[in-house]
Amino acid sequence: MNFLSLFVLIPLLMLFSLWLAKGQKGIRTVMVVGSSALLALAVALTVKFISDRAGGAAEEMLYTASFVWFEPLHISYSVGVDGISVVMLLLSGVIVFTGTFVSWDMCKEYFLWFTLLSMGVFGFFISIDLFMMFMFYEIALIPMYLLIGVWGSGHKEYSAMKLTLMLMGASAFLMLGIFGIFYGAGGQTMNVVDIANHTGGAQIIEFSKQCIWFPFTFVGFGVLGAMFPFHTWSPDGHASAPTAVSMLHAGVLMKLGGYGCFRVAIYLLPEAANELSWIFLILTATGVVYGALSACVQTDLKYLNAYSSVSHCGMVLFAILMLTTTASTGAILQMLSHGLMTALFFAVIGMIYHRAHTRDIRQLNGLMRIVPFLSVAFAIAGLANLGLPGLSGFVAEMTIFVGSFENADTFHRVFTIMATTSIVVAAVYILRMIGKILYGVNLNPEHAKLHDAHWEERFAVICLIVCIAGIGLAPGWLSDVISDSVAPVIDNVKSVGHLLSQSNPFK
Amino acid sequence: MAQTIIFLILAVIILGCGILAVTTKRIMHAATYLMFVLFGTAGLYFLMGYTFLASVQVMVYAGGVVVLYIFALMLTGRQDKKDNHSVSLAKKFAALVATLCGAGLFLFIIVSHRFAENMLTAPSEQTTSVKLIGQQLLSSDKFGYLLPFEVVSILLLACIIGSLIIARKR
Amino acid sequence: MDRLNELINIILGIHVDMTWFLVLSALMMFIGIYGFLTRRNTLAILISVELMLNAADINFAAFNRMLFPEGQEGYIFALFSIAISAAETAIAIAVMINIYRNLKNNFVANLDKLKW
Amino acid sequence: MEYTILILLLPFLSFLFLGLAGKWLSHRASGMIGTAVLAVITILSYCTAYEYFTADRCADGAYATLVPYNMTWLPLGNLNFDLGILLDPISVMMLIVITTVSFMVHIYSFGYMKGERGFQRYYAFLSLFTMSMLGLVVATNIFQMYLFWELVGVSSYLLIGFYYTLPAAVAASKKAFIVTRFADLGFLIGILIFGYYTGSFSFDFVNNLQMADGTTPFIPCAIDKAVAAGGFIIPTALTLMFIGGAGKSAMFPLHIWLPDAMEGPTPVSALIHAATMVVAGVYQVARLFPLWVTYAQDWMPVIIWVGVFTAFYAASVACAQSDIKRVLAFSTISQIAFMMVALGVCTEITTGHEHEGSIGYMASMFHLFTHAMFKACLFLGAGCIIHAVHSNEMEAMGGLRKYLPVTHVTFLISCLAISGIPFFSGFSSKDEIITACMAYNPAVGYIMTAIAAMTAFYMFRLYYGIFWGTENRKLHEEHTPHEESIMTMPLVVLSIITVGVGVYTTLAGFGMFEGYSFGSLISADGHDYRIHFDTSVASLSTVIAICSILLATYIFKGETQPVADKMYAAAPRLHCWAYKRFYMDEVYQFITHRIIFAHVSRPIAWFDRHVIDGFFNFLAWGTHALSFNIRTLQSGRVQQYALVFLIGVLILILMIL
Repeated sequence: MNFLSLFVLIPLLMLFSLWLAKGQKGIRTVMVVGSSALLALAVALTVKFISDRAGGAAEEMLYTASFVWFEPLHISYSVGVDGISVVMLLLSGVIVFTGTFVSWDMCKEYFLWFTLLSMGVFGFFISIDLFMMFMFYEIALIPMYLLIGVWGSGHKEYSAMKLTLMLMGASAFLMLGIFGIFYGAGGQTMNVVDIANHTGGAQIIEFSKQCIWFPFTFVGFGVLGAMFPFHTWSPDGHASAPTAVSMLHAGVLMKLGGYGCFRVAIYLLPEAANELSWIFLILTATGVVYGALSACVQTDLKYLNAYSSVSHCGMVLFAILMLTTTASTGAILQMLSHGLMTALFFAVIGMIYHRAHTRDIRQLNGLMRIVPFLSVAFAIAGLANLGLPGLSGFVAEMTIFVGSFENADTFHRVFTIMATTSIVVAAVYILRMIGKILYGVNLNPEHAKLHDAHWEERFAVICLIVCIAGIGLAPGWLSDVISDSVAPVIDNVKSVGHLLSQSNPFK
Repeated sequence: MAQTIIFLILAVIILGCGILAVTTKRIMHAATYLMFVLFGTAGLYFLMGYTFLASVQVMVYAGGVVVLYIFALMLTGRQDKKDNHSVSLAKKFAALVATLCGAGLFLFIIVSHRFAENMLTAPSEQTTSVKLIGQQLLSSDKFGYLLPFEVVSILLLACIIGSLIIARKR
Repeated sequence: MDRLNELINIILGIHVDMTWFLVLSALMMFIGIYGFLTRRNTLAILISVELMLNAADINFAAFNRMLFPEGQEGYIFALFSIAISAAETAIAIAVMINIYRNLKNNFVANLDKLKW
Repeated sequence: MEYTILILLLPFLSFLFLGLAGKWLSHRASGMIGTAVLAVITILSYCTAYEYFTADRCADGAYATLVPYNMTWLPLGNLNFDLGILLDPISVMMLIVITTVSFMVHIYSFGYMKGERGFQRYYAFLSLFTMSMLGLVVATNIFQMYLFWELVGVSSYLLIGFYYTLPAAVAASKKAFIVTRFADLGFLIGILIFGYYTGSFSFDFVNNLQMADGTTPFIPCAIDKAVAAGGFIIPTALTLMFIGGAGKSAMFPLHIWLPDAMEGPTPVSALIHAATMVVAGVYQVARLFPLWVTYAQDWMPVIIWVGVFTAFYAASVACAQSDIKRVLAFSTISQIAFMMVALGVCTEITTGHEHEGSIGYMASMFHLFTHAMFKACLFLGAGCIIHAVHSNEMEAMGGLRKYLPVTHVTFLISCLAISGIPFFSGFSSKDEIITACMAYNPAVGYIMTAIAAMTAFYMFRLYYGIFWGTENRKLHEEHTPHEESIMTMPLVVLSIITVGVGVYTTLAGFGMFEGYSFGSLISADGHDYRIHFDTSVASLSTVIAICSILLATYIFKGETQPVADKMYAAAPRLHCWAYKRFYMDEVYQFITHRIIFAHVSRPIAWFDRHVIDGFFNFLAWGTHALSFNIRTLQSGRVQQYALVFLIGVLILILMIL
């Protein structure tokens, strides 16, 4: 058994132990041990990956293993990682670890679903078989319904239903896309690497077929990545979800979208990516600005952050569609950075909501004096969100912009400049929010005696801040790891065609 | 000739009583008409020379089933025996149209196929002895029906038990 | 007189053939169907069902008798069919008695608990 | 000179330490730590400056540009995002300016911020600011400049909003950040364009820099490639970057944040909003100056006219303000505009007496230096005054010379300096600027002279309003104003610098002795360039300045001010407009709240909730409605099923037929 499978086995073991665990203490022990093990595994994998790459391991995917699972459909349990999956696994490890601490007081059933969700996420990132990816994707989706529907707040049933239905609708598209790719490539293998390199019995997918399946795959994953105009599940879902679920969802699950778009849509359908990227580029660039502008007038903290996520995740897809190595590296960095900072944001918002029982910006004032720790964390999350140098957001955004500028035609320039305006709008909504809720004087006597964060909350928040600042201060190694793995994909795309497609009327 | 006349008589009985059975208001009358239909059917079996089948028909249907109906009617007695809360005229009309269309379609199919060459011969020309039937029912060879026979036996047993359980008073 | 003779000859020339039985059973079948669709009392509906069953039995017998006189399949099938319909009637009537106990009538319109 | 890296690292560590551990430190200890670190880096900066300026010049007589440290921080495809230290005359000068003023402010804050809640936080932010500003000036490449540019923006935001319980401070901090951020968008796009076409972000435009070990630190910059790709590319990029600089340096119409930024603590205003951060725009233009002058000469009038208009606008607004910090803020805007104009009128890079066009660069940097000193002194003086009377308004002042003697003297020296009176530092630098303007175009020269006269007028209006004029006796008797030595000490130091530099450069400029002057250290191409005043320009500006001062004396000195009252009465609208800063804030307010928020954001939010979300809800609703309707097929009525079944069978048969 390949050691990558531990990423799936540990959550399985955790599920089993949770089932047996008695009392809050037992549950917490299981969760802390399990999530620490996952985090440690992710860190170990990262270190090993970097040292192996430095030692000359040049394959596209390292540590691959494959076991035939269902022969007639050529489904096999195939695992393997490249730099992108490694950083995504690291991100997931951090978020699951901190999420455990944030949901400290939750009950056993909650943690069961939470762990199942983590298993789906980890499984997705280690899989290199289309079907396995799809399966883990579904495993990650379903717990979300229960987590929001049962432990959420507000219109939780509505939001849970909406989120699940929209994501399920997307996965229907996705399934069509995946089967289209599978049969388009000759129906001999589901292995991503084989299909991309036309090995293992896979053929080159015909151009016309690519153009059919690209939109299916891209939209299928794009919905999860909050692509405009399929993003509306995100504000409602995040607003209703319990804190740690918001974290995990925005922090990791939404990244499945971006990762999938890159790994499946762009990697396997390069010609169609060249040809059709312009349509999605318009959508995502619109989404970037649109999300930011919508965030400006939100009054609910979670809605605000959700729209900000729409903007930032739009930036991820936008950068992927630029089809340059630098921009795609930036996209992965942005996923990482957005995952961490939005998790921090949701964590802090959740903690504030838990105390003040409101998320309405108009009803919160002067929190800085009352809950200084949370307020500072909130401010740091906000500053990371608006791209302050030294925190992760800046690195990702700058990489994306520089990468996007590598496409010298007017069409891409115009949309790049459009996307850059979002950083100004981000400043507007973040500072407006910080100014309203942290600064000023508290006017609500009920809020005057709120207690500041507990130790486990502090621990989670500090972990996230350290990660954010770490990436922000020393992004070089991450960028190297990512761009090494992004380059083959983009080269693949570049080798088959030119970005300015015939179908683009704006070129 | 005689066959024709007998067939026609039986057909008239069957169809007439059948129509009456489904249109009469009183259910007791309907059961009675059904009995005539069943007798008519038995007559047809006789006409075909299937005497054993005909007698089974008379015994089981006319003797068993219809009696069962009458008992059931009596047991569910206090309601008025009429089925006069009948369905609306429109529904009746729709049913009639559907039925007529169906019947027309079937008749068209039947007539347009060449069944007419198969004449009915005299009953005496084709007799199936009870002995043969018995052998076939209990044989396990080719053309033996032991398995269905046993299955039906079990079915009947289950049916007896089921009826008892379902109908018993709690 | 000739005409009468001619007519008698024609009538004498008519023989009962396969079609007659089939037409009869088809009509019987559709009478049953009509009854099934229009009656409201469950017993009356059951009566219609018996009509349809009998129509089918006639067909079994007729096909056997006229197309494969040497075989016994239709014959025996009709026998089984009679047995099964007897069983079915017994059960159905037991169910109806039970329904009657609960609902105090036997109208099929009241038996719509199995909807959506 | 590897120790220069400490100049950046130490304040950063101090920021981290004070920020994280400040909670457990006493006010005094945290203040001491911050100040001590700053003292160390001040000394380091002076050492650097000494070592740099005394080192041998290059063969061609120019100061060498050194890169003691450079690392690739983030690889960006073919480009690199480097962090490093670049030493050339202007960055070394900026090191001195920043560390000096910052050190003074650190000391001063002991007195000014005494007992304030969040004292540790204040020193942490000051350290952060100092680090960012130093990082900005020593940037080896334009992206590093942008990075620290954003960081100074955020430290400015944090410091303006230091009194975060006051709504005005919160609003001002937000405004400062958003306005500059908006301008930075231009900067960023300019950087992207520049980086894409030249293939490098580095400031080494001619690719002749070497590290100490002889390696080339940067990816070579291919300016000619960019020029070949289109003549407009470099000017466009530069102009976009200038927008960023204009935002940071509060050029019209992006100046609106600066007056509001005065809501911050006064030492912060002195450090950030007078001496250092606001001149970042000027510094940026100066840094990119070789490109401007070589490739974008035709676009330089943009800088000039934006500068001229801003100088005039700010000076006229300053004449009508009653809040002393606001007066100083507008005066800052006006003076920075002088520096911008000076850069704009500089038409050649080769220095020498036969190249008159090259004075501007040197004049601008010189003014930057002198202005930083005297403006910091003015702001710190204003801080003393505010500390003494607990108000920013001139109404609460008047006649303060009795109570605050040291402040009075230092304030007067700084006012004389900014007015351009000989033997004070402002004279030398401003005179150079006007000379440069005259050389470029006499019209610009005369306009700038007039604005200089306005400067003298409003500064002395301020001076008389504070120290003479109508005294608010009631307030002063209630609470006698006094000054503290820890706060006056920096004032004295800064005014000594002002006078010292003034006397030295004035004498040198008039040819009293042949020695080093400012131009020897800093000039457009790094060559030694001795300042010599153009007598006509110098005398004209001096006379005009003295006239303005006399006019201000006449109007504002007395206990009662009949002339001033009459003037207000004569042109109430003008005064009101000037007082309201010509309603520029209202215009912005209108654009952001009434147009962007009300007519863009809100409709988008509505659209999202109702149209896009509505569409998906409609899908869900439609599915539900459809199911609701077709469920009646499942009626539970056996006969209905039978009918449907029959019809179905018939249809099937028909189809088979």
